[in-house]
Amino acid sequence: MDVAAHPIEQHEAHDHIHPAPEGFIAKYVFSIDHKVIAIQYFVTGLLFMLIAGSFAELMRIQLWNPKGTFMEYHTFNQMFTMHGTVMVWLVLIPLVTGSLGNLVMPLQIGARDVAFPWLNMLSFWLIPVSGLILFSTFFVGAPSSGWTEYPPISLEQGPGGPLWCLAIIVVGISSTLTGLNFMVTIFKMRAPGMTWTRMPLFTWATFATALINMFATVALSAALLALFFAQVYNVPFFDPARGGSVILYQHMFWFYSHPAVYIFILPAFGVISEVLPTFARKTIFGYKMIAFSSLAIAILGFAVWAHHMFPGGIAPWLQIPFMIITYLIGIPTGIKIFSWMATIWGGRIQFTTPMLYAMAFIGTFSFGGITGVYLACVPVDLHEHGSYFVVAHFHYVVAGGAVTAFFAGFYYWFPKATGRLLSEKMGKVGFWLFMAGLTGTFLPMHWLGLEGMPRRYASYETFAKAFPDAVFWNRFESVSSFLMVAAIALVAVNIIYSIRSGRRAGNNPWGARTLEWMISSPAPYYNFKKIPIVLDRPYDFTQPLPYRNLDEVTDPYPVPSEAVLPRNAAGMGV
Amino acid sequence: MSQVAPSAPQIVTPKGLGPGFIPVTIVMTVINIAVMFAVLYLPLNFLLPSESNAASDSAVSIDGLFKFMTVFGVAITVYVSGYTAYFAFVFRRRPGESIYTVGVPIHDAPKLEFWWTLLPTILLVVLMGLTISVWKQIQFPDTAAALTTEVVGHQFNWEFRYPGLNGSLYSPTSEMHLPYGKPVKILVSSADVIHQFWVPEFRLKVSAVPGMVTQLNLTPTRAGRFDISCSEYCGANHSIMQGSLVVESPDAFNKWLAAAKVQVANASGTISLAGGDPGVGKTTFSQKCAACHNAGGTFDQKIVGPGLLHVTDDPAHPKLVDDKPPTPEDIAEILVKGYTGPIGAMPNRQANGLSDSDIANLVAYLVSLK
Amino acid sequence: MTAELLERLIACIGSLLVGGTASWQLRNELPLHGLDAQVTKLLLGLMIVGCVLALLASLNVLGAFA
Amino acid sequence: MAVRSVARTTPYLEKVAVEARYNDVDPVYAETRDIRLFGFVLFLLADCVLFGAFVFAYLYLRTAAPTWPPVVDGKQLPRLDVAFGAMNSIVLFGSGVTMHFALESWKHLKKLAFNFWLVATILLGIGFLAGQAHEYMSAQMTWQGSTFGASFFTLTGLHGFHVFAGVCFLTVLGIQANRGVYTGSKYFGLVAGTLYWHFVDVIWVLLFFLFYLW
Repeated sequence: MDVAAHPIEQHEAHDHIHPAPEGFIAKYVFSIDHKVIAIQYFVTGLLFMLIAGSFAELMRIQLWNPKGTFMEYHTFNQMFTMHGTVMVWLVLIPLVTGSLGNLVMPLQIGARDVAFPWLNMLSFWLIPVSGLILFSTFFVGAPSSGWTEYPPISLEQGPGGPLWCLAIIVVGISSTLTGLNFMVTIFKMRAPGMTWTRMPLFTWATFATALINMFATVALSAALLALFFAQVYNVPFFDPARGGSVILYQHMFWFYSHPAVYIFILPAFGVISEVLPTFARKTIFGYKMIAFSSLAIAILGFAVWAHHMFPGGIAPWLQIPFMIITYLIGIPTGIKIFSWMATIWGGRIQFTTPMLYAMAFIGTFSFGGITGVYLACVPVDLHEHGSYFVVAHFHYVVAGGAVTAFFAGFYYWFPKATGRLLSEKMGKVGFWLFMAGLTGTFLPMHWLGLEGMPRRYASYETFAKAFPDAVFWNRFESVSSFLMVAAIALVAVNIIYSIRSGRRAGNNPWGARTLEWMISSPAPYYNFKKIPIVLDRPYDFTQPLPYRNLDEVTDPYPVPSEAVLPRNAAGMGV
Repeated sequence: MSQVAPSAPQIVTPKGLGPGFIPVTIVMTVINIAVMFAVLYLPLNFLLPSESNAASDSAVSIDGLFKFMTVFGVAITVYVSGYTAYFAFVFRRRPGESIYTVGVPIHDAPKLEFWWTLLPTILLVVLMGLTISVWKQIQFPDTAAALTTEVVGHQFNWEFRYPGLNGSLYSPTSEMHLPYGKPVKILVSSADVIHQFWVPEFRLKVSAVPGMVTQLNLTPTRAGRFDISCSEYCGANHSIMQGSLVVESPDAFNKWLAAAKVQVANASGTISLAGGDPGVGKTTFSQKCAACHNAGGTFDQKIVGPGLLHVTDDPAHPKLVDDKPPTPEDIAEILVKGYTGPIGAMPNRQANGLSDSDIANLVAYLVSLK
Repeated sequence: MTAELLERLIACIGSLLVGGTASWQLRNELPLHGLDAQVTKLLLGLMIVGCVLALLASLNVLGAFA
Repeated sequence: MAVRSVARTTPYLEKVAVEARYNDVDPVYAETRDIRLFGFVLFLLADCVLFGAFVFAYLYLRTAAPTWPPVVDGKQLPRLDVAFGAMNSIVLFGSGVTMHFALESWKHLKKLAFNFWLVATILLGIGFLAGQAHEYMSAQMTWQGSTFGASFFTLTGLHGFHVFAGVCFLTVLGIQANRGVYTGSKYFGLVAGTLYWHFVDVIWVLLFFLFYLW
């Protein structure tokens, strides 16, 4: 390709750069800049995480004593309902897709913003609105029937129920719009030369996520609209006495909510695929397999929903196809995990905080994935469904998978968002605290569930009589869960400390090779003065950078700045 | 970036698969084989209740599937995390190494990728085969059921019905009885919301769905007493919705059934409210109800539940919270069944520990309040 | 003339008219390319199907329940 | 708020821009239009899922019911009035045809014809809504009474809401067009309006078949 003669360079590209907005409100509140919106998502998500996390801690205090006397059963039920709701819709979706996706994806494809910046702002502002609606339910009696809100139990909870529906429909609109926005951005706004197979893997993952966001989330809105009508107007969709079916809701709900877990986990896969090559100083192994397996997971994810309903309500013959498709998801997931292992094989690994999180992810996530195969297996699921085994499984996938990967991405891209590095020391202490907390809290839940402890129990006296060990393990979990609180508190401290006195990052502190590191940190308002030209995939560390037309003079072989390299041999400790 | 870049990065090529790869692999394989033997031959009662002394025929085959998955699941976990940790250690950046050092640029290894796609696929296909055979045995058993029983979920207790018993056999301490050695069919339904009937020792559960009848087919294999829990969230007192199941010899079961028939024939079914003593009721109220209800307050003077001074004569609330007229019988019904609704939840008589005479006394006391 | 007959008559004549015009529009649209034209072709085609359904319904071929 | 330009950033947009320059069209507009068009089509696809979910619910309830229309209080509900439904459908389909003519007129710079066809579309749209109102009033079932009523009123209500939104959308487009917002080469708003209106028609094809003919 004759680069010098590329048509792009014949034009003055800066003629379309708009000046950055002036004034606090336009700059930081109603900003249409994807980088500012990403930070807004992050702050809101972290705030909601503190709230939902404190619900979880209240639950763990309740379960200290098998009699469960710390709070009323009804309050406990509200706690787990709100914990689930807030964590899924107001923490994970804003943090993983909203924050990381918004910050990184446009930079990685060499775009100046997302396709519809104004819509992007709207998507963000719907999140706090939804949060307000959701928390207002505490004044009228918060919903108490679990984050799944199965009718008929969810029909009898007063005004909290419809408000809950409204709040989640608002989040649904927000994430549909985000999905649409990202989809158009990735389809239409990639830098010249960036073909599909030259796209960075995080962008691939964001693309697969956008697909789910767009199509599954609308189905959720429909399900909740139907539930809203049933709650407020007594419409008989879910009333067996008038020909309705309570199972119908579960079909409609899980058609979204199974893909929903892929909304958190696919971007997580993307983060891992970025972090591992950078710190292993080695090209990603099996680029195409990783990229296409994201798509495969997204598409298969639409056809597995009924595995949440095995123990009752669906025809027995229907269990088998859903089981088989669920098993099949194990194959692309396995390919990803093996490819990541092959990526770090033969590298020169630097144990920075993001790398620690990324490597821990391989272990915790594959463990969570394997317990998922147990739950997909119909006969075994007949034992495990609705037990603490399920709780353990999805917390391993969500906390051990999505949140762990989010932290990897957070430590990795924080310098790009703020221009400062986070403290590695606090980061590593936080990492070990988080991992200890994660294991201590969720690992014992596996055997508690297998022994017969059902989930959503405010007290477990009968179970504790049959299995006296249960008291010990529940207390062990309660103590461990506070380690995770400490880890997240440490993240907050780290942010405050580093924003004020963290080390300056420079353009490319990690020596990474994707486009976002080719511009200054924090990224300028217009991202790229000149739109870069992409000649190849970014990941081969033995080749010079495959970019032309960059704004800044860049070392053809990017290297980490000495300052971020760990001093001691292994660097895994502090 | 003050350093001048050398013309190309320095590539470090590992020797073979890495130093110590084979010993590490051997260690992990030994661990896996040990785990395999432990899973297959040691009693797993700490993990699966009464694994070594199975309580139902399905439990044996479901445990078999569980063990199959555990053997391979543990192996995959050990290899994945083990190799990740090993690679991390062996291929770590050495202190003082040039920052231009990079790893070997291997993009693909088609043979390796082929195998790591094929092997999990084969494993999953085998698992599918095993699963389907077990599933078939559970869902469509060969032998016809010798006994059909019914279970009905209520907020918050289980009701058990047996053939030949007119109506239900249903009392606060009621138990489910099953004979061992005979195939039974349990038909499960619900009177209000979704519940889930779970006996962990049987390894089986099924949802009690309003408007539907679901079923469980199994053969209990040994005598014993087991807990039945509700494992689908069903309301405020979900966590105390327990029942117990007694599996006994067919003879003992028949004896129990005959006695139960007599008991049902004799039971009147309703609580006699005549003879309730308001004075005794007041004492009972202060012990069991006063924590949540204010006997001297109007409806809106709540503690947790509404005040009960004008329970029968409040013009603002001419009906009870369940929309029924405030007759003594309907007050008694709330005491028996409890209440869940927009204004909160009240436990039922089992949870509150109310006997028939307690209820009669309480109703007499509440009706006397003006 | 009952109201139903009138309705059927309007539906019958209308569906022929609308279906015919839509088919003519679709034919004019066929050589065009671009995303909007492709989507328009699909939607016009489905609308013609709708006209056929309405025609059959008006003639009591479809939706004729005892 | 202005959408920040994404001029000449992608292989796609580059092609669009080159074609635009060749055809003497503003390249920045051509790119913006390309992006908005793609986004709008995706929006319509997502909207399909909304209807799809409720159609799924309808099919689920219908196949689960022992008889259809279902029995309420011992009486089987009557069928909907097919003749009226067919007539009302033709009103809506006719509005699709007139909307297409409106866009074609605009493309050929015939402003008077455009206004005529657009007003015809809006009137036909209102006519359809009036027909729906009549259908609702004369319906012998209620939203609460049966699953037939629940699905019918929810789905057609949702569709009616879309028609209503479309009528508002087209009215705004008409005002904008007459105020000179659109020109002979820049009229994406009208294209979007036409696509949306066709989409609403096509959704009705499905609903008409499901509720009246099947």
